[in-house]
Amino acid sequence: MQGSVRPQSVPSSIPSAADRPAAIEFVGIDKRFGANHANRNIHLTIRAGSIHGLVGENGAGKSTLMSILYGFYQADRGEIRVNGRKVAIRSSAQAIAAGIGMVHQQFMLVDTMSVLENVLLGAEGSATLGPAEKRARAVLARLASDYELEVDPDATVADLSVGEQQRVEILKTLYRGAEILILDEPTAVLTPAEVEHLFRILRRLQGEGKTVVVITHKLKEIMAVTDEVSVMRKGEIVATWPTADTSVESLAEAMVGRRVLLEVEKGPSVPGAVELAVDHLTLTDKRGVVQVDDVSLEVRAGEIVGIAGVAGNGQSELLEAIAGIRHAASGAIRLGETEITRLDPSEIRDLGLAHIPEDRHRMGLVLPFTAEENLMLGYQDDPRWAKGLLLDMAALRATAEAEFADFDVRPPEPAQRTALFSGGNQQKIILAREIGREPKVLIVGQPTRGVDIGAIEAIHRRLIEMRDAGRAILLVSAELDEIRSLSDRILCMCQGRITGECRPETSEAEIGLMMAGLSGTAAKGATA
Amino acid sequence: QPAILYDLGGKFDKSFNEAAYAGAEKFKKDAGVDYRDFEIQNDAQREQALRNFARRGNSPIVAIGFTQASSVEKVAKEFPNLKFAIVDMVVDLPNVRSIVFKEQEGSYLVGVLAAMASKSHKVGFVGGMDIPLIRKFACGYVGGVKSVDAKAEVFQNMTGTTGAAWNDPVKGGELAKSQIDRGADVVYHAAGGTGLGVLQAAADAGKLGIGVDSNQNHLHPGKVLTSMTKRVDVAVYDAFKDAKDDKWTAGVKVLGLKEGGVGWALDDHNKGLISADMKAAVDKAEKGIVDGSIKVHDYMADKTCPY
Amino acid sequence: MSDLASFVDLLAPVAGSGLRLSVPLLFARLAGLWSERSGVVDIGLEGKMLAAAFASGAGAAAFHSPWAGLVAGIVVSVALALVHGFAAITQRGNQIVSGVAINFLAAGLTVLLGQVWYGQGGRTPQLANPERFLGLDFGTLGLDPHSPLGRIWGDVISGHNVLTWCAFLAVPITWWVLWRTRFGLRLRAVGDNPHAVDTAGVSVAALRYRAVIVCGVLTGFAGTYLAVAQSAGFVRDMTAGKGFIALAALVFAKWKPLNALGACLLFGMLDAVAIRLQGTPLPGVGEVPVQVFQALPYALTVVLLAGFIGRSIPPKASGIPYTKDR
Amino acid sequence: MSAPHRDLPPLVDYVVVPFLNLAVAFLVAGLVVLAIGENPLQAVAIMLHGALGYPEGIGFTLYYTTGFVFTGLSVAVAFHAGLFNTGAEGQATLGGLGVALLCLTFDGAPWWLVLPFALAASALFGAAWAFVPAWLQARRGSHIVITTIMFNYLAATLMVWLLVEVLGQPGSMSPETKTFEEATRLPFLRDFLTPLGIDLGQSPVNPMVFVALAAAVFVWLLIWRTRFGFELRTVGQNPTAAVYAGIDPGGIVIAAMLISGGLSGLMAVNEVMGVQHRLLLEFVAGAGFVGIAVALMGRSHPFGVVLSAALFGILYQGGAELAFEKPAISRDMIVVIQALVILFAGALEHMFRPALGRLLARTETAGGRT
Ligand SMILES: Nc1ncnc2c1ncn2[C@@H]1O[C@H](COP(=O)(O)OP(=O)(O)OP(=O)(O)O)[C@@H](O)[C@H]1O
Ligand SMILES: Nc1ncnc2c1ncn2[C@@H]1O[C@H](COP(=O)(O)OP(=O)(O)OP(=O)(O)O)[C@@H](O)[C@H]1O
Ligand SMILES: [Mg+2]
Ligand SMILES: [Mg+2]
Repeated sequence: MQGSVRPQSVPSSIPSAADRPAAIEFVGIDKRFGANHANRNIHLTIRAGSIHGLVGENGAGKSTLMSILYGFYQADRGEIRVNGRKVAIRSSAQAIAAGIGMVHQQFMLVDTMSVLENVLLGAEGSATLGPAEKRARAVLARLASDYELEVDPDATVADLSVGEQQRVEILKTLYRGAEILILDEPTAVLTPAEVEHLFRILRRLQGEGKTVVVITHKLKEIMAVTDEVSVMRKGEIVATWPTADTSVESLAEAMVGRRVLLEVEKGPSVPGAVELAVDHLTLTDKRGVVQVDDVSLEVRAGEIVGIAGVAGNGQSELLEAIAGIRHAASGAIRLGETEITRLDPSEIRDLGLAHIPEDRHRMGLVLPFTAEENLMLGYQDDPRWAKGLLLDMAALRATAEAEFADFDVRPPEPAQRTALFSGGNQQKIILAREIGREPKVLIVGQPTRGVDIGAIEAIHRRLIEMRDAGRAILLVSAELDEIRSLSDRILCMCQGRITGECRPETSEAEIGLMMAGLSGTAAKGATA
Repeated sequence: QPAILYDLGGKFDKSFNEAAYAGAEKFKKDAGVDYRDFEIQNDAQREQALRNFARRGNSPIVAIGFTQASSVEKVAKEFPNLKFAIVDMVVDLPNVRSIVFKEQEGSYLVGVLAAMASKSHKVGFVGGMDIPLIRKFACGYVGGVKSVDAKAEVFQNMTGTTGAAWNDPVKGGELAKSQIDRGADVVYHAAGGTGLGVLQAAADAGKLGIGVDSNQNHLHPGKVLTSMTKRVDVAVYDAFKDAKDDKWTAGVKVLGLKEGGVGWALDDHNKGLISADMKAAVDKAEKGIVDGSIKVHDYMADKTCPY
Repeated sequence: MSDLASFVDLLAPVAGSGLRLSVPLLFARLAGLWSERSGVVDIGLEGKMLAAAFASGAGAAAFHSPWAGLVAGIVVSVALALVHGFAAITQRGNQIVSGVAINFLAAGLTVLLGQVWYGQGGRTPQLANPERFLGLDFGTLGLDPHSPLGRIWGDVISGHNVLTWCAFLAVPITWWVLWRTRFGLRLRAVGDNPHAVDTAGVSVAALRYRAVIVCGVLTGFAGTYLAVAQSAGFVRDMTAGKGFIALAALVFAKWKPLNALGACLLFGMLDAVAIRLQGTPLPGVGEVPVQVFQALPYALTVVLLAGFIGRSIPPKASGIPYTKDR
Repeated sequence: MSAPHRDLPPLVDYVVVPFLNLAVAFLVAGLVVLAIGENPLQAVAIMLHGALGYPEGIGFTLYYTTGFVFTGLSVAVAFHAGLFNTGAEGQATLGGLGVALLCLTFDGAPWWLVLPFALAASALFGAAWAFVPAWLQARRGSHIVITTIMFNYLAATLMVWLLVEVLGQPGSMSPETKTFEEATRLPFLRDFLTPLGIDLGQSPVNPMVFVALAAAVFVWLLIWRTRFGFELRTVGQNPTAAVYAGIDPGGIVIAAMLISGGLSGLMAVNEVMGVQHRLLLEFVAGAGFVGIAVALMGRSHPFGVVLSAALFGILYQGGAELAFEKPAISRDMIVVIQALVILFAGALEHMFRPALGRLLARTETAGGRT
């Protein structure tokens, strides 16, 4: 099995792209971070005018390699050739000058500034901003119409949706005249519609003769948009294939080094009593804008109810209201028989509700804490370690060791700082915390965002196990695939309202319509 | 070997610590005997420094400032064979000489001069911190002013509430300007380093300032009406000298006008400002105070100022 | 009319005094704004101001020119700013510790050097008028100096020295540079998200160094104003906490130059009002302890903060040393 | 570039690096001393001897350390909650008022009876002074740095008024209360130790030094071993996560500031009941601000705070001795030396790490080859 994936010795074996010249060549790139060997003797050719995919587990070294290309890190050894010429890239400025643009995993935008200012930053062209802004406006207008990259140049970045922010990032690189575009996990935070939009943009860029490198964990996307794909594992390039010659399964196997179960295996659900009931719930923000509008739903023991919807349509707020972080303007929430509408998060938790928040860095974890400390976040009153006034750290350590083994958190070191764990493992820590307590009801937001395929598999398996053990699960995800493969029932949400309910077999197109707030009643009627 | 311990303001505070320093320096020059000194940084060092001096056998040990009282009391008890002196406070021990001044008398005299020099019938006073000692200065001054011009207005301001108040010439200047804006044309200060700003502001505005402690007339010739002198220098000098000449006496020494402990300064820098009338009036007041016909109220007596 | 006249009589000097008191705050506040906008927190404003005051006092005395004083003040203040920059930017040290160190260093060195050089307990020699920045008299403009307009002109507007005008000019200049130039754009960006600046191919360190230098120049002005314009020489600890008040006011102003001007004038005016009211009996209450008025500016600041300012959010990256990794 | 400092072995990290930093600080200070015409080596010797060389000096060092431990802990606790408490000075001042009022009320009662109440009173007064800024921060979002600074000034103003108008002794020049009765004063450690043959001289170190150590242990327990401490650190590191975890950040902010203010307040027991035996103006003498440096240098860890408080104690006591011994070296020189220590051991602490890392790597590979 292990040997079944063999790295094909590169360029000549790819007939379709062979005639294209190389835009970028990595020759023997090597990079260490202290003891960590992030990139090992990388040889990789990226063809001009192609869309090249780069896949690999969390920590495989993808971002590092691209950051070296972008001048953010310096390679310890090896050289980089751009368009056949050896270049020394010691800073991002030199990369930009060489025609390379990068959209980072974490957006590099200044939140408090306008789109225009962000685009201008570093590429102003003149000492005062007046003429520069005028020029930039014109260029932005042209780029917007050429590539479907519409954003209001005067909007403040903080007010934009994630998809729009990404458009700003792409605009930044194009404004600088990038011919080679690197996108690091561009789709991790996008809705399906936004992903479609992004792919259209990428193809159009390719049509203009630009070269694109895309890093992603979503193998389907690789299949959908790339011409060639390279797989990294533990710092090495283990394979480069023309996309047409490969499949999702073989990519996954090459990444993880073993076979990966891509389909979620689950039996039929056996719904029991109603464990979570939301009754005509309405939420407003500080300014009185309605965020969740008269939502009613029920989740029964032993079922997973998925909420599909484009991010920002009230799902986050709904979850936060159930968890007690926000308080309802009207309506009621019940957990089993108990009304929890006015309770605070710790009281609700005590009643048996667990909450996996959608943003692990902002809400789910305290990154500077040790992993074991995060294991008690929200459960600091748990009698397992809350002994009198003091905390029993030994008990916590023991629990952490057991849970980390159970959930396969790597490395299994409870005393390590949480920030040092990869995203997937951080997510597993949250899972261990929230599931480990055998809650009656579990509400879950974006459980696999930015997580590699191996970890996704594990997380999905856990959620199904929970369901089969008779827990009630409410799942919010922007990944339609995830919703469809995990849920027993699907609710669609749009502008704070439930716009329809359907079964997981419903076609993607139909769900998409409901997510857009169209044909909701019809769909509801159909599934009722 | 004699020793001197300055208060928190430090050796060069342009005020009484500096006067003490001047006295000690004069003694060094005259007698050819060196002395030791120390500037404390915080309250705990008072006792520590006094004891350090005492252990080395320094005598007399002169402590400047009322804040030293309790430390002097303690250390003087521990070293009954050494001689101690304290300025501005009374410590009742057989080996301690306590030197206190009648600041109110000197202030009264400069008040008389201020009132006569003022054309606007408004004069000012700027103090450092609102503490009894400074109120004593202020009260005597008001008495002097009112004795000449019963209807005159006296503006009083205090600089601040922390030690910084003694070293804030900017605020001092601003306080003086504010008084000048209200019509004051003579401003007297009892505010240490802050007073430099007061005198500067008065000079800048073409008004008159009055110096304090040492003779500050030279700072702005022709712009400093006079200075209320408080002869801490003489007190220190005498303490050192008495000890050297075996004429040391313990007990309370009250230095007023009569004893030459306080007074007003007349020199080349301000003689153009003091008219014959003024000179006559202030001489008369001085005589009155010395012979007891004029009683200058001491704020400390009852913590009130009747003027 | 006479009501108006007496009202102006009362207020004009207070306003003038408030203006004078706000000048060093304004310089220091703008200095802090430059530094913190670039992401370098500076609680060493106090120390730099103090060092500049000393250097300018010494410089003006040595070369008999206030301008020499200004140059000396700026040079010394920039030198200290670079020490802070080295610690904060290159060495990625704790910026607050570095600021504290600079405050101590300035407090000690000024007096030490002053004592060694001049033997006056750390004071610099007293400056004669030609060695100082004196008020510029613009005449009366033909206004009757006792009319309300004349008083406003005379007490509030006229008679300020050149540094005062510099301070008020520095506000629009700061605004213009920060919001309307390339340098300003990058500087604001580096204070909010240095990663964005780095990936845009611009050096984070170079930007921050430049901001820190501007900060040094402005504290140089502030110190010079204290020693060579408002007073006639340096006195130990003469900044008396203005650097800290300036920082407070910076928060008050939410790191914006025009707000800073407002906050500054407000602080200056509060101080001036407190000075003016000291020792004045209050109607209905009678004589009030001076401490009540001395506490007034501080108490009012707290009240204003509680009631009207709301949350003030600093530049996101300020105080955090920049490293490429997370 | 990306990994600024190679991870160093603990011995190097915690011993060699700080030692190097201190050495450089003293080297630069030595240059200044040299410039003044004194012998720097002798100066260092005097300083170290003055601070650590004989029992009385140690006593003084401990006395200074005691105060700094309290204010340092105070600042550190607030730091852990994400708050920058610049008001330790004012809180300690008010703490002093609390102790003084208590001691004056029960003047003459034995100290061991008064002490527990004095501790409580000082902590209570200090906490009360921290309450308003804390409440304003928690509920109105007013910036705590400013409000606590303002409260320092307010405390100073209040003290002047109280000591001049209310508590001051009639007929006395000094704005200070009367001195407490002998019985009510804290004993000095020297009173216990002299019979045992240990001569602490006249040093003012008193039982509060133990209270300070206990406070450090208490803070350590509180921060790392209690639920409350966990919640406090959560609020400090990630307020959003705190809300998620069911913690009320506002409540924690207030509680943290009350504890912080209380710790500052305790500092006053050392000064007022232990050393000065009366309340006087500005008895805190900057210890509140030193506390900020102490907390930062101690990385806000209680034991780090104790160590850096001891360093400052040494600087204060050794500095005083040095200034006393060498008239040319004034108290301002001492301030300069303190500044250099803070600069090199605090702000520039990383300066030698990269070089040491390379050196170690080289010796390791060299060692590997042989
Ligand atoms: N700044 C850094 N300092 C130290 N080590 C680093 C740094 N950045 C990355 N690494 C190491 O390099 C390895 C590769 O990291 P990289 O971010 O390139 O992985 P990746 O493939 O992009 O993972 P992901 O899919 O999670 O984005 C990691 O295992 C990590 O240990
Ligand atoms: N600064 C760092 N120092 C040391 N190790 C690091 C550092 N950053 C990351 N790592 C290591 O890198 C590995 C994962 O890399 P990385 O951080 O890129 O994953 P990630 O970005 O969190 O995943 P995601 O794709 O969810 O964002 C982890 O095992 C972690 O130990
Ligand atoms: Mg990653
Ligand atoms: Mg990555």
